[in-house]
Amino acid sequence: MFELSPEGKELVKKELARYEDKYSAIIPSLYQIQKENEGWVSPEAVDHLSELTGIPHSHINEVLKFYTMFNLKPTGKYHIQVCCNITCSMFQARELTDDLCQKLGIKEGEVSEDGRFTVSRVECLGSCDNAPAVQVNETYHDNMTPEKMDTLISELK
Amino acid sequence: MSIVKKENSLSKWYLPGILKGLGITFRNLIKNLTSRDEMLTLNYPEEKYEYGPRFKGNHVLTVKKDGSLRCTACMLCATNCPADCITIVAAEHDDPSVEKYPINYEIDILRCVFCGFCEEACPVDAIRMGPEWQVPGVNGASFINNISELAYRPSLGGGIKTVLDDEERIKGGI
Amino acid sequence: MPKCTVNGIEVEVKDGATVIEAFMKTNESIAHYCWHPGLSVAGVCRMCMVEIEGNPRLQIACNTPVQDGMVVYNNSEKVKEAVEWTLKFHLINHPLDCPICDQAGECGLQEYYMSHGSYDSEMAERKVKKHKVVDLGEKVVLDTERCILCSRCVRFTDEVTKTNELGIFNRGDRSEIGTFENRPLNNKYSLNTVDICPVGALTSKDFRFRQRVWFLKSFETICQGCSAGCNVQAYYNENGFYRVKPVPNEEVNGHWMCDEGRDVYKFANKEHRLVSGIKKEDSGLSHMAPGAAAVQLREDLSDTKKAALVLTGQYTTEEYLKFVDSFTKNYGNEVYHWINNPKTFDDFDGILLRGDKNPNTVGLLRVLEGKGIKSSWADLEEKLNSGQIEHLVVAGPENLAVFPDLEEKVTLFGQAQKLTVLTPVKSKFYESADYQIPMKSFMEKDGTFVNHKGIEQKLGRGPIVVSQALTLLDLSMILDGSDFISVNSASMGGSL
Amino acid sequence: MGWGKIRLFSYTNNCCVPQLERSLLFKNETCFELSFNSPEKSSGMIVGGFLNQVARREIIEAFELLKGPKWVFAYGTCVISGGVLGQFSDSLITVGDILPVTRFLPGCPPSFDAIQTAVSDLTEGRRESVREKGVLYALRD
Amino acid sequence: MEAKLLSEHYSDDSYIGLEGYKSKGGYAELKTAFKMKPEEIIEVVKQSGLRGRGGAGFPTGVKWGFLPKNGEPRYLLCNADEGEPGTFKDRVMMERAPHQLIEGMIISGFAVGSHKAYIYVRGEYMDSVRILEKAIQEAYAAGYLGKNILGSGFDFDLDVYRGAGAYICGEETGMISSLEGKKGQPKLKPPFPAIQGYLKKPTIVNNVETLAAVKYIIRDGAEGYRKYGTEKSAGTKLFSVSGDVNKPGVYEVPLGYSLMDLINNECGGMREGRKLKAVIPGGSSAPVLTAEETGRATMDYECLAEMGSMLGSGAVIIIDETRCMVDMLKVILHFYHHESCGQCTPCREGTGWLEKIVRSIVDGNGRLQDIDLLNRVAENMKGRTICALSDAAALPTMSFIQKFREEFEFFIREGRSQVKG
Repeated sequence: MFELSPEGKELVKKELARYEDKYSAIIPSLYQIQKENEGWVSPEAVDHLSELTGIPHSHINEVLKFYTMFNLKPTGKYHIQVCCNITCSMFQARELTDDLCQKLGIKEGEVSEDGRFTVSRVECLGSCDNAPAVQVNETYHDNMTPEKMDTLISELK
Repeated sequence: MSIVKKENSLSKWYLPGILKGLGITFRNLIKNLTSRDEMLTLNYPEEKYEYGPRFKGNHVLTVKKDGSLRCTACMLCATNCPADCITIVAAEHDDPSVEKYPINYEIDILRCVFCGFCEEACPVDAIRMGPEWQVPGVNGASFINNISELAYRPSLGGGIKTVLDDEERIKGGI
Repeated sequence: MPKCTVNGIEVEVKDGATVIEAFMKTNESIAHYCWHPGLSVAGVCRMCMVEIEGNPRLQIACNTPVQDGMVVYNNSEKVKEAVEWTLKFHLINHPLDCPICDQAGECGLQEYYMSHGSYDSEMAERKVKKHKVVDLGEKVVLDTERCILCSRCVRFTDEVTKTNELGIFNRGDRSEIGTFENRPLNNKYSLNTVDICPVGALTSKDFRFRQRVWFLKSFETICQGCSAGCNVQAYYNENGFYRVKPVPNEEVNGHWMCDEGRDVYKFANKEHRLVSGIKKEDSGLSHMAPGAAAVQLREDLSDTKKAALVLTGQYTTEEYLKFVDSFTKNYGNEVYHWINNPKTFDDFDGILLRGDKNPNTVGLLRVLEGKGIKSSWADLEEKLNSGQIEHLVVAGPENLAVFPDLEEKVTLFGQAQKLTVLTPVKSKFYESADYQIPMKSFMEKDGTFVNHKGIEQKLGRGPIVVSQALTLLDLSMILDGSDFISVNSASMGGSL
Repeated sequence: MGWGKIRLFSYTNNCCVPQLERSLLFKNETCFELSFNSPEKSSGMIVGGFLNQVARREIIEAFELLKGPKWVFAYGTCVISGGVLGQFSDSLITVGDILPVTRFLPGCPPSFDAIQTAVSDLTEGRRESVREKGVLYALRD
Repeated sequence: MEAKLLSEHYSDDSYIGLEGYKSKGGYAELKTAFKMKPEEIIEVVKQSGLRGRGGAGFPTGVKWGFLPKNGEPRYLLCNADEGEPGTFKDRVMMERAPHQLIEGMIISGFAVGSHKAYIYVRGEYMDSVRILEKAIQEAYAAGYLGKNILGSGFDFDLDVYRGAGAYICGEETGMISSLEGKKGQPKLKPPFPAIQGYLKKPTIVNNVETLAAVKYIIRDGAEGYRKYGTEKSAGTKLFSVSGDVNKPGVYEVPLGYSLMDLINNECGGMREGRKLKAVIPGGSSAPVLTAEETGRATMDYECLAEMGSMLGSGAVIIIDETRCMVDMLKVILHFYHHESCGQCTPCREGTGWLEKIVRSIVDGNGRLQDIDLLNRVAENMKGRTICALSDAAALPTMSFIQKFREEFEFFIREGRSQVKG
């Protein structure tokens, strides 16, 4: 059974009080659960959050499955999100993801054997001037080329 | 309708009419004797009369590749039948991709007029009118054909496979 | 009270009403899926497009408030093409399930396809595949591929039952209706979602694959499950009754109906019914025609002095009037009212379900007051224990599901020397009774039920399942001495 | 001609009339021949087409006049169970109600081979192969 | 020529902190604004002809005018959910000049009489959220936020709300539903947000750049602001230029500035001197312009509207000879199919259908009638839904087909792209 850490519960209480409508606290608390539950939100977590906040289960589940930044499957330690939108795909972002997946030997969305990496394609990250843009967990990496991607993979332990 | 008789000399005489008639008879006699295969008459029990390809005989319930009935119990044939002789009881199939199948499909042969409306109404080519003519039965013989009779009777050899099948339909994205 | 012209027809609607309500007032047809008179406006199916004079863009009728003097029409070319294309968008990912779908025959997509469809689907690509046969709860099955995401069921569980079990998960054309894992759709009104679902996505397990809709005929009557008196539509064909659906009626039940009421038809079917009159003789039970059993009951009753009558609230007011009248005339006014669940008698679950499970209790109490009979249940029990009652006539209930304590009540009644049970339904507890007389079910007779609010509602008469069964009217005629049942009172209409 | 052929008195209505007569056409050794006006000389009868009031009276009279084993063949659905026309009449009389039928020939019209096998089974004394099969009625509750 | 109004100090880092910002004229306009009456500020903004910079281009003054005049509490929301592909001006502004946005919001809040405001930032911009929260702490500490600001009796609370990755939350009512904790699905719009928006209260939603520009309108006055830009579309605009140019980035130019100059002067001309093929002037929902149209296009609302395109969020994507337009349309349609919120049927099914048709063309089994089928599907998707996402998917499709039809026909006939690259 998933259980939020005490500070996690504290944060959720603060969020509940912070907005006029308690439903607005769903997204911040889901972010907190995702941080504490190795990068994904499990159904038990939704159960737990529903008891904690009193919001009906189906409503939390609706919000969880609507937004793309909440992962429904366990992800690796580093979640490599490659933008494949207009400008980035003009600069071979899609080919970059294909050979990255080949190198790590996984398909998109899967976790590599050593549990470090998950590769996924995302929409525009708002950094088209230095395309192709890659976001790893929270930091942006710009003008990615296959070589720069290799060095990045080797650095991230 | 009145027939206008031609008033000419030939018809008054008796002999020419007879000779004309006998002429036709002998011509046919010689024709039949010389070319026997063109004769229309079948010597019946040996040479049987073959029915046309569209002959509407006993019903056949087609089967899928795995031998289960192609029919999904949608009752369209029972609705379209003018003689109201098809009764179907549907049941839930445990494989979700099949979902509904007939647990009991009966055609009352005594009521059926073999018009083929059910064959036209069926959306999935599950029922067809086979080539066998209807076997007569004694009073009291059960004329109500059920699934084992319609789909798996000995003459069908384990069920007639249907051309249209689910895998191709689903692969085709319909 | 703003006025507007709809397709050339002048309509007046109340303030704040939307254009679609104006359309509903006229008998102009307007295509709509997500709008439902009993629910809030979602405006997502985009079928109810109308053209408003002075507005170049098509507007949706369900959300546009009516302004005075507004000219609206939905039979112009532009609107026809818009509705045709919106229906095409509904259908491109819709599975070819009509042969196995229970809703075929009354499906919203089929109806509008016939009037608005374009008949040549240009969709050559692969359809989106989703979950089939999803088990939503004890009573409802879901098929997310057929679902057109009109969100009626989600709004129902949010607004009417306020239990919000249902939600639309994922996004775009991968969205699916569903419940959270361990929260099935099990509230007391879950089958209403099956009625309001315009397509075959939600189907009821009880009716699943049992009969095709176009083989059923229907008639309107009053539900007999409890004293709320909901108006219902019962569906039947030559094999009996198949299902019951609610009929909208503003003051009584709005658009909804509870799930227990939907099993009421089962007691009217032949397998539950008592078909012939039974008389207990020393040589065992002898079966006879109901009329003959009634005549023998009359002779039996004529030489008793202390006879009592127990009535439940399950019969119509006319029957009570006539029967109580003839009974008290002949056998003294010992009439008692059998309340099956005194503890939970007047609780109310906030929407429709009432504690009092008899449809005509108020009618019965009115008749008893009219006759000036005041009798409490206690002195019946006291009389029974002391054995003063020679012959007890019990007008038994029809809906056995709501009389759980039937067994000990019958043993209580057994203490009278002679016991007669008038019951539409057969039950093994009645074997000990001297006479069992089959009665007509509420589906087979006319009459009025008076619901808890005192509203009198007429029963509709459906097919007769047991043609010779009596009603209390016939029984009172027999008790008054006549041997032949007059034709006009009892079995009118074609029998099965 | 007609040695060894059973003579059947044929009484047919509506569309079965041409069907029955023409089914004998161009066939050499059929095991029966039809007579249309002398039931007393024929040993069995074949009844077809929808039975109206007149037909009911006449086939009973014809049946009494038959000699020999008095076989009755019910030819076609209309006479067996009313077929398409009988569905709407509520005073439906079928041949089974008024005559003891020896063989039912289902079909609309039954094929000639059916009559041939029915008659030849009877004349050559073969026992008709009754179809043995259980009748599966699984009525749901 | 590059008119530096908002982006004057983006290059120097001290502008991010409160001190650096105040040293360069920060929060000065706050005092002048508090001296004026709220109606005056709205009047000045209306006179200045400032139009929404987020994408719709609706005159800001008029939008503020819709608010009901009663004293009912109302909300001011800043739409920083920059989901439009090709747009990154808000990110640069929030990371380089957070206080500019905060001051703009305080002035706007004072003008519309709102005491509670949220900045809805998209989930991916973690650094912008951190920088904004730090700047808000500084503003609260310095007394520019909270109760009785600078003794003017006006109290104003500001908060940052982090979104979770949905392009649809860029739409006005989509963002309001997301803020209310529901799925970010747009609301039905006879009750417009100005009358009934966030928590059923009157709400004003403006883009980051619009709110920041209010500060400079107060500083220079309506005529001062009208100096830049044309008669109908006044003021300057931040353009996020990307694609096949030598120096992609954010450039602030007055409206009415010619597109060719923007490419050749500010952005250093085409990459490797290749020939220009097409330009997407206003983000992915703007219809594309051919090379010839780009020559005579000037960057303002009216001129682009005449050419059948739109200014939108000002994201200029330059496409050169070596790019294949069919593949480009496939990427755009995949984006809209993935981001459609699934509420309304024409958009939910239509975007999926469009993408599948173009993908079947790219996979080589396209049919010749697919091209006008694409056109008819797009035609019948447009204008039939609650929000404008179906138009944003339909308009580019129709423009791609109308202007690059032979490339689609070549692809269907040959089964490969006309462009070798």
